[in-house]
Amino acid sequence: MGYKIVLDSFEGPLDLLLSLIEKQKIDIYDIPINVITEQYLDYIEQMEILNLEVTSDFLLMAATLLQIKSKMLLPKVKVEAEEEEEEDPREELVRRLLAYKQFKEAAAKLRNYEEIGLKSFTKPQEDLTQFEEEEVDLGPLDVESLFMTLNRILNKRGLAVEDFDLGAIRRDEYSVKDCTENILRRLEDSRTIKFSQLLRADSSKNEIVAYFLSVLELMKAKTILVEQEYAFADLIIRKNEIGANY
Amino acid sequence: MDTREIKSIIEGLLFVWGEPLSLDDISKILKMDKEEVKTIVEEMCDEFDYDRRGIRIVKANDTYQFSTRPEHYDWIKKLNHTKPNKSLSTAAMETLAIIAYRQPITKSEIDNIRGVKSDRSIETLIEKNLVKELGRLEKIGRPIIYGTTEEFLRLFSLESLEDLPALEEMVERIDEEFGGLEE
Amino acid sequence: MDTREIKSIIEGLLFVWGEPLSLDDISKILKMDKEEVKTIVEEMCDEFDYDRRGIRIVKANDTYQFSTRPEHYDWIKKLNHTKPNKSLSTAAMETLAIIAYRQPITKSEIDNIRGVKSDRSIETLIEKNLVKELGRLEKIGRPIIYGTTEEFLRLFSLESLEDLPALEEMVERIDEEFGGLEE
Repeated sequence: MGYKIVLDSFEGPLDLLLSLIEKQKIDIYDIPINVITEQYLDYIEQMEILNLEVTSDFLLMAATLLQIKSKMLLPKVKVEAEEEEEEDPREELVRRLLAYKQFKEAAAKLRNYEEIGLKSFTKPQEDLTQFEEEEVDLGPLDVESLFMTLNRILNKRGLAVEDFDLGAIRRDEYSVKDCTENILRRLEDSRTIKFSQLLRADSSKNEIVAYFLSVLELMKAKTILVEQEYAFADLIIRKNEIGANY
Repeated sequence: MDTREIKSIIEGLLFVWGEPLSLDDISKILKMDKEEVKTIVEEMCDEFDYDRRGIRIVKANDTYQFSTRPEHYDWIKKLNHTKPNKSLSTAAMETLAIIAYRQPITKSEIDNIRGVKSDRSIETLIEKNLVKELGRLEKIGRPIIYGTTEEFLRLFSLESLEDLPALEEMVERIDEEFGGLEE
Repeated sequence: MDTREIKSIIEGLLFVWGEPLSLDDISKILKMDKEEVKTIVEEMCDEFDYDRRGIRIVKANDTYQFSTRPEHYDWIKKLNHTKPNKSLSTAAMETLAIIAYRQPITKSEIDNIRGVKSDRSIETLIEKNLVKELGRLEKIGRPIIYGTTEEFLRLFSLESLEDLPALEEMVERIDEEFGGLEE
């Protein structure tokens, strides 16, 4: 039934009242409260007949209307001069109706704006990670955050702090095995190398020691021959072409 | 740099950023005075409209964002790339109108004006990022106060809250009308 | 529809689509002949270039895509800069922490500890002068070894590397302070 849809379409009691007033072209500033109250109660009855949920808001308004109606019936009481003038019992209701009407109309206008807005599309942001890490402005940094970070990695990767021992790693990096392999590889490329060529200006003590031990090992294995022109001179390393049994 | 080049760079920035980009950010990137940049961007907005470009610049509170033209909606929806946006329910729209014009406003004030509870509508509006909590009022119950977002301005194509359509001036008349009732 | 309007619609389509859009698709949407559309899009490409627009149209195999101008790269990458709170990325910070503690260290060792590639992070750290190459390790591949710089000490307010708090202590302290918070 079409009626139900109409019934259903009110946003609340104020909306319903406004519609009743507008339908009958009643002056909102002079509401015939008897007529309107009757129609309003009729409507509520209809809702109940149709099993529509009548919310407390609608019932509260019904009570308000009945109260105004009864106040209008009372003879005007003379008030004492210093007291405020008596209010029209309808005034508060009219005020509310007008305020509501105002926003209902504003909502209708905004609906047009919305319609336009919903018809335009934006685009997602481009992937900005391509620029990341390049434009970093570094202020003072916090040592604590550095360690928090490290701690997080260790936890995440299941590494123990002991595995992260500084000295162990350094020894590892300059193992005699690595150094030995390196010396042999370098001897593939050139007949002789100087010990100093194995090192860099900032070579650590560990590294120097590792290379020296390698040289000794290789000499022992007769893989290389080492010469020294004079004491403290550079060691000249060459491959031992005959006795190689490394 | 000539103005044309600046406009070209701003076009690139707005394109890549996609989201609303503030005048502040543009000025910082270009290392230019804000007022100067503002003049240029406003000029761009007009040019985009005048040239009937397929992209328009949506302004809101000194932010700028590229978007397609509403009048091309029927063409663009053929790309089938996004679900059409849903419009607000009447209840939500009423609530939004009240918040927009009366912000900052509490829920009970909204309820009073509408004559019904507005909890659900407010929730929807917050979900859609059209309304946000502004804080709490320092009075009994410390009620939350609400206001509209920048996204609201953008969706409704308003540069600022001042661009809201004028309310019908009816409330003012009340006092006149009722003033005469009492003798 | 006049050509101008068609161009405007195509601009909207390319803007929203983002990915390469084929001539076929554009023609279907516009219900126009492919050759005709092609002529119009080619014209647009030229106009975008001629007008020194911030967006250009990249053509490939009868597809078209919007992109920024390569010559604006330096401006556009600053968009990343506008993000608040921009410090070192987590990746860079992780890499830096590992290098600080385990220097001299090779990239593959860093990768192993982090479980991900660290090339970009190391690059960034070198660019920011927090990390430097110490030399090469004389083993297969002659990997570069890395260590921290003076600048690193300065930014972290350390007098020397020995001032780095002991890792064991740190872990204990974190456990105390954050107890249950850390998973």
